[in-house]
Amino acid sequence: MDKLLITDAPLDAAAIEGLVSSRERGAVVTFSGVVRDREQGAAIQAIIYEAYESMAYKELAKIIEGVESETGAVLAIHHRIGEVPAGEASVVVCAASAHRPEAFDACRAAIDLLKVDVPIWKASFTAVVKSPI
Amino acid sequence: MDKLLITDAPLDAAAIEGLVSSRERGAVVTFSGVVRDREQGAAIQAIIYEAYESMAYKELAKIIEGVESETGAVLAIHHRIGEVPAGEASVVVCAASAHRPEAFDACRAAIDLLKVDVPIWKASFTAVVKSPI
Amino acid sequence: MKVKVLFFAGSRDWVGDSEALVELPQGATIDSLITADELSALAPHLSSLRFALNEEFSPTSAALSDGDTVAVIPPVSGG
Amino acid sequence: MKVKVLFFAGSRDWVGDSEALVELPQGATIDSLITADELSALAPHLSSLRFALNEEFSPTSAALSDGDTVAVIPPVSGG
Repeated sequence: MDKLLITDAPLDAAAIEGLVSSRERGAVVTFSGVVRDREQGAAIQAIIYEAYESMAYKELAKIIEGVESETGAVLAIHHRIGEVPAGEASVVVCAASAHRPEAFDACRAAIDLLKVDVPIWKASFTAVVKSPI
Repeated sequence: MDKLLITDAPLDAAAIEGLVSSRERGAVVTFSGVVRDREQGAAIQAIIYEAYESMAYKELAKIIEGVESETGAVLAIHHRIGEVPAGEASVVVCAASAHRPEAFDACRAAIDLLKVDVPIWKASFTAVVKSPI
Repeated sequence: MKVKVLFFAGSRDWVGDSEALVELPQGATIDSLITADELSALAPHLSSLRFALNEEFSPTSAALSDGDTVAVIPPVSGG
Repeated sequence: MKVKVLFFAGSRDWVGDSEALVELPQGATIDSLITADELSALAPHLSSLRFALNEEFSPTSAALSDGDTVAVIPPVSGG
């Protein structure tokens, strides 16, 4: 599994942590963005994410490279696209370092940059629909 | 499983995240402290942690209560004691919130406070020993 | 020269298509591309849009070449 | 009155025991407890030690009562 992945499959935070943690990097900080069951005040069942995938890979690679060289931490970023049901993770960012300040800083910087510069969008929502019976 | 636990069993970060994340709290930040294979320059196989357990529970409960009321995030803290092999987690701190700044702040504040005020110690190390053959 | 334009998210809805092939004079920039008929539906939204030239964010003053790909990038909302 | 003293981590090694029962005069404080024979091995390390009275961190000026538990807390290293 690659440190950088855009996939329509469910994300496995433990597996992503395994890509960056090691016996030398004892501080591991993981951010998971989980789809909430409300958006803009309305109940939803899922968010459908779309990506400009080739460019999103390039932007994510720049974030990883920049943040790793700034902090010394090692990063993995996986983003799910397509339909992501409420309660499941749309993104997992994991940073590992020998000491915890660098791991926290790297994880936070990476997700902050992702939210600004990576061409991925919440394309639409699927609403909660009551079944007829 | 309780949000606050001191245990001699291996820690399961995914299960601990499950204690605090929810469909309303979409930002989940997890810190795992993994035992490194070197301490003070020497190769080690494991760290043996000891706790003043009754007081450690009280101090951890104060940290959770204080940080939750300051940030609005929900926290879980599990600390392993006894022998923790290199490569395994000695502590997992998980914070969940509707938005990510509060989750990052809560997770970081909790581990910072834990390292100052919770009566748990690295009691000793077990060294790497070469087998005779 | 011909430039391929990709529309994502809201911009695809406004334009009603996910891509367009636009004929431009030599020396055209992204600024001139924006005035093409095929992109006229973007006009009310220009202040919120960014553009990528061959998969890199680019200022609208960037000069275009035949075969370039320009993507219209509405405010992103990943994460 | 009698006070129970618990020794953890390094303090247990210095004292050579994990706990002690110390007889003290009425009105004794943690400061007076520290001068008891049973705790004399801690003297070189006092500047780095904290004390807990009945499982709460406590200033050394705290007055003790019969049946109290005082814990000697070397610098913690959990996490």
